[in-house]
Amino acid sequence: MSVMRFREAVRAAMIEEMERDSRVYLIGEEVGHYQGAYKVSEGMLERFGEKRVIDTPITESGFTGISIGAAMVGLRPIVEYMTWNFSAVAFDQILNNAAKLRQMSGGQLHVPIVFRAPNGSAKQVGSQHSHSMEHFYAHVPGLKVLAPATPADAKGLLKAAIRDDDPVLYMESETLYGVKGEVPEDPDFVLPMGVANVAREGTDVTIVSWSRMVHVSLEAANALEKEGISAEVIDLRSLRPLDEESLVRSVHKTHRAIVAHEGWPYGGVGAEVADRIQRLAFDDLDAPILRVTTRDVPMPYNAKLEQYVIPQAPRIVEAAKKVLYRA
Amino acid sequence: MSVMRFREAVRAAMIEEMERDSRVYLIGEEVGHYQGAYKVSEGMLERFGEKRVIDTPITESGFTGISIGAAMVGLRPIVEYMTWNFSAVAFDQILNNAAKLRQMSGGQLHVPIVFRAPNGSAKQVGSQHSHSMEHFYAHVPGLKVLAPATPADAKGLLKAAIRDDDPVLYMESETLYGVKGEVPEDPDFVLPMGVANVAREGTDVTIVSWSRMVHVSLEAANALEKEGISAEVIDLRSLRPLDEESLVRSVHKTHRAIVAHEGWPYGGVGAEVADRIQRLAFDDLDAPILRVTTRDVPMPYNAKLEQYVIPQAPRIVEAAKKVLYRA
Amino acid sequence: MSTSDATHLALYRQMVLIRRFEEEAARAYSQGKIGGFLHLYIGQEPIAVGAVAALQPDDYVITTYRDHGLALARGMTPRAAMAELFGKVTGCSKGLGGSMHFFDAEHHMLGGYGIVGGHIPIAAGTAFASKYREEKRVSMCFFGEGAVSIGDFHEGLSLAALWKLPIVFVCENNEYAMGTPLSRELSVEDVSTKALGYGMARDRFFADHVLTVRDRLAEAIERARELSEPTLVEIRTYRFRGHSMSDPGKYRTPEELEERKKRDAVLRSRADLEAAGMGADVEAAEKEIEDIVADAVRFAEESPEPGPGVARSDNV
Amino acid sequence: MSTSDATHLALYRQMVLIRRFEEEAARAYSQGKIGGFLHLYIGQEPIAVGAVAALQPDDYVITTYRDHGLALARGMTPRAAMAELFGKVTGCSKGLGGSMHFFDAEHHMLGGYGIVGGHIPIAAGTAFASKYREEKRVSMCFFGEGAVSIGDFHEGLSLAALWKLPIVFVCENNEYAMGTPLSRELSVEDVSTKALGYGMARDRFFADHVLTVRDRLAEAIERARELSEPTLVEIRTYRFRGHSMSDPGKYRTPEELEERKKRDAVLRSRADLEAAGMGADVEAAEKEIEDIVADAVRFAEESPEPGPGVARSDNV
Ligand SMILES: Cc1ncc(C[n+]2csc(CCOP(=O)(O)OP(=O)(O)O)c2C)c(N)n1
Ligand SMILES: Cc1ncc(C[n+]2csc(CCOP(=O)(O)OP(=O)(O)O)c2C)c(N)n1
Ligand SMILES: [Mg+2]
Ligand SMILES: [Mg+2]
Repeated sequence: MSVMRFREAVRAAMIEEMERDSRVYLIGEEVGHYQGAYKVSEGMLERFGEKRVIDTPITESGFTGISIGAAMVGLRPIVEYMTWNFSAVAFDQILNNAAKLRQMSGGQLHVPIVFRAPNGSAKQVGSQHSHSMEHFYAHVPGLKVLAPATPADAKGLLKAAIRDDDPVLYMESETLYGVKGEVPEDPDFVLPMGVANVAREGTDVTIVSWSRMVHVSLEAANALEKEGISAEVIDLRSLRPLDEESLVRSVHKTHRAIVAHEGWPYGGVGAEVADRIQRLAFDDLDAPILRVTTRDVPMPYNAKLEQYVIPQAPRIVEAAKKVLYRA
Repeated sequence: MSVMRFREAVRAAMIEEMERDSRVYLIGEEVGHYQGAYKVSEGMLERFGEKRVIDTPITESGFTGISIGAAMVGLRPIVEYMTWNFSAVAFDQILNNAAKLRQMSGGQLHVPIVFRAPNGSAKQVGSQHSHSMEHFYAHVPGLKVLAPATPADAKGLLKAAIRDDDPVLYMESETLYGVKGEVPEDPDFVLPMGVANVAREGTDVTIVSWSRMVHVSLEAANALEKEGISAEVIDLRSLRPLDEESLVRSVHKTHRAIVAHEGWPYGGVGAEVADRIQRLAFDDLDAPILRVTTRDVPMPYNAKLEQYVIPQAPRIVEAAKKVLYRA
Repeated sequence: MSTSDATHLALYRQMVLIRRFEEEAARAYSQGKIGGFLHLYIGQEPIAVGAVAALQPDDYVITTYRDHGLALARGMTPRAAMAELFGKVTGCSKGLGGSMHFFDAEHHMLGGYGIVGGHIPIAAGTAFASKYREEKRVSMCFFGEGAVSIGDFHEGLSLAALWKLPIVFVCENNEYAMGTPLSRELSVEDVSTKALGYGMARDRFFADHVLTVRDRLAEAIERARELSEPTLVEIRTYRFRGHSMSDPGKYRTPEELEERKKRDAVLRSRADLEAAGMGADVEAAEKEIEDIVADAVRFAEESPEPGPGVARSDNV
Repeated sequence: MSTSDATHLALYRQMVLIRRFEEEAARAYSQGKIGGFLHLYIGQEPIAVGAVAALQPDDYVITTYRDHGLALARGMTPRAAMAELFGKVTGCSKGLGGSMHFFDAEHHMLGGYGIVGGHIPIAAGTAFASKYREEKRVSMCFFGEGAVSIGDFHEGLSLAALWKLPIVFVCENNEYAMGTPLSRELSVEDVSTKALGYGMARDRFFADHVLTVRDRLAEAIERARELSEPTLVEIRTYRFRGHSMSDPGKYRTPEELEERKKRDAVLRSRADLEAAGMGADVEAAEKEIEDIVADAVRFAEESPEPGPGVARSDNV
């Protein structure tokens, strides 16, 4: 075990896998000479050279397509978007090519590729730079979507993603990059996809969350504890595949559930989680499932409004009390 | 009242609004000289000339952006995609510009624009041409999303969309274009957005649906009737805004609900509907809400497999029986 | 028979195979045995056939939804091709892809793609991989002139030029994108001029003869293979059928069509071969093709359909 | 003072306003009074100022996230601009937009946009509207050279050329896209050559003097206004600050930066004006600008923040 920051864990996963397999390379805007817009790839150009750490012009659709093509014939690219927001101009490539090639070729081709980037709100970066893109991508069969909350999960899941033979979308968070945690050093520390983690055990209410919001949910759980409410926090880690069993197990115990996530309320991963719980644990539920989400507006720039729009611990606390009929 | 086909109702709405307001025009691939890839705009070039019925090169992002720009300064474009599938290459324009401009300009600008196209499965057009794109777009605040099932609704809602001062996405269906129905002739026949329609009254189970799937749901309701089960079919018509009240009212009566739609099961409009019902009518529910969706795979080309993947009436019947614990 | 005559005969045979295959496909389509979209390549055969003749077997090729010609030229069996159109599990893509999505990994035919322009960066990516692995392998990407205005064309070419990728971009300019004529598609009808802004080599010629196509493309292929530099090649051509089977084709006159059919490169090769005294060989080849195509149709008809398990994306 | 001297003085004053405004913004940013991204225009002032001098007041202008210069040149009040940076409800976009999303509908400044290239078709759309309405109005669209490789650049220019839209595309080539130098961005560093493939008029020059910018752009503007034809203009320039406030700028040497600062067009105009005997006027203008900027900061600090109701998309 060693203590590292989230950004270092991501970097360590990439470096280890690139050392292990020469088909793996990193491509994206400013990943090389600039050392990464958020310094995730710091030092990697020096270590692996321009052949394997590749700076691109601003051509998200182009370098996404190029990477899909390269993956199709045997390379294993890691594609970094400066942020997930910019993947919107590459949406068609991900939807129509990365996700579909295995099936529409009758299994002749497959696309071992990882797309990764910071996701969700940063700080006051405004309307066009604050998207939670997992809600679009998790909808699509043929894609896997991961969203770790801790450095250890970041490393173990990224290694799993890189070793996977199909496209994996991996969501980081600018506001998580500095978070520290213990991380196993075993070069074969690979976590399975589709397995949630109980971030905190509890008995009264289940809070389902992922990525940065796990920490906010834990903050809410602490606050709830002071009021005598024991909250269980489930860190999904993997959004697609989704660990239904962990959800059912937890709700079976608590009888109440909340989904807390960044991103707009309509549809998306949060609605899916709510739907699965009501469908698979209907008889266990003592209250409707509530969701605490980014409010239904484009992200405002003003700092206070931004905080108002993004889910905060007090909103989770309030929702928890509501499902416990203590509001 | 006159009887017309769905495609004619769409055309009539466009023609009437273009007659009424010279700022309204139609733009897209093959809308003019070719008379529309699906003949929706037949005769319109002759009637309005090249200035207002505009053929474009294959540049979905370009002509979407151009139309947003034109709308921003006062025109009122109707943008036709050959099918909604191709909007994926214009995704960023819709997400980041059409949806956001009103808010991010502090209300100085707004974008009166309609995007319309056939959506969902056609017949054996395969993996890249069979998307149900409403599931992506309904997620986004700043967009309205309509999906009518009948010629009358097609006309009344499209007129509403064209008269609206903000972006409206309007979903047609290739397999609906030939459907006939009575359509009011009043040039001011405009339907409100956000109001669902009870397509069939019933007491035992609510089937929520939209667009083409309303007809499949009605087929299922007929089959259920033969087995002594009275199904209510709610035709949402408007996906965003979503008519929660109609859902609650129906479930209050039936205590059981199914959502039947094209598009993949993970997230999307169906999950949102399920989430709203469980949240707003929790105490009314006697069974979990079930969803009948396109199966979780890219669309296969083979005809039988395609039918297997797309929701059919028997699957709805089966789900209805399940929520009635009669399976 | 001289080597070059034998080669020409072989290429003629390929062109006839494509034409007859597609004529039978069109017939099956009108009988309802094939569904969805069916975009025929008839009229454009010298391009795929000439191109493949200039390529090495392990070079990568990739194209649009109008993909039967390239697949067959590249060596896909007519059986696998026809069965795919019929949606059978014996089809090249197990009946999941259909006409627009032919794939033949064994022959490095990396697919037919339905989104205009989307496969252009993908093709560049295959060239990127060859360069990464230091192979002397060339990629060739085919697309219509309708694709030239779309973003992915530009991004694919921009990156290929910047990174000097070993690829040949072949624009099959058949003068129409569906019903839209060149004049309403592009401000400059000479597609090859787009290369100027990328500092990319370019070429431009008519597909009047399969040997012309082969020889001119050979230059671009050599540039890719030896110098690792991309080329944009515009080949002027014409499609004799509608955009797809459902296209009534009202945007062009019968006269125009007849005029262009006179330049049919298949007839041209036939005439050349006959003039070279190979009339009997030509007829033998044609006869053989008839049998092959008939066999393909029979095979497709008799093949089983894929079962539900095949549709699962993790199970193909 | 001659008319032309008076004009030059006015343009100098605009450039100084932008520079001093941004210097104060940078200071406020480091004090934590401004959040998010802040992309400064310092070094590029002659472009926005020269451009606006050549335009009519009701022509449309539109630009990227690096938008303070254009907004101020166009007539946005420094108060509204600074208040926006401070996230105040008195800001041009009510504090919802921030630095990257300045809008001033009254002055036909149609925004600052955060997605590279995305605003290029939008700008073409404003020109489309002018043509549709048969107005003699011109649109001018600004973007960095980093935008030239992206799809929307290509689609916007393709359609503007095909439909002969009254627009001037101004590429502010400051040699870097974030940390990426020209040589790793484009295979042909002369951006204006991209016009060739669209058959579009083009121009290319250095922004060494605000009057050069004005006069050269005037030609393109006239082409748009009188002939309804687009032009691609590449203006070479340099930014004196980092890409945004968080950019350490390690990708260029201090020597390079110092060298380029010697060509600062603001200093150049100042020297010209002094040489023309207007030293006193220059100083008076500078003094006035100090007061205006200080007032803007004070106004921004004292203004109220937007309340939750303002964030609702249907309520702005
Ligand atoms: C992005 C996108 N937009 C629209 C379409 C619909 N479409 C399919 S083929 C076609 C015309 C293409 O013309 P061209 O590129 O010249 O190729 P050709 O069919 O002539 O071979 C169009 C508009 C599509 N498949 N993809
Ligand atoms: C589609 C997209 N990709 C990436 C980014 C991140 N980004 C913002 S500005 C920038 C560099 C732009 O450089 P250039 O166009 O030269 O403009 P400059 O900043 O030099 O004015 C990048 C990569 C973005 N905003 N949009
Ligand atoms: Mg064509
Ligand atoms: Mg730049």
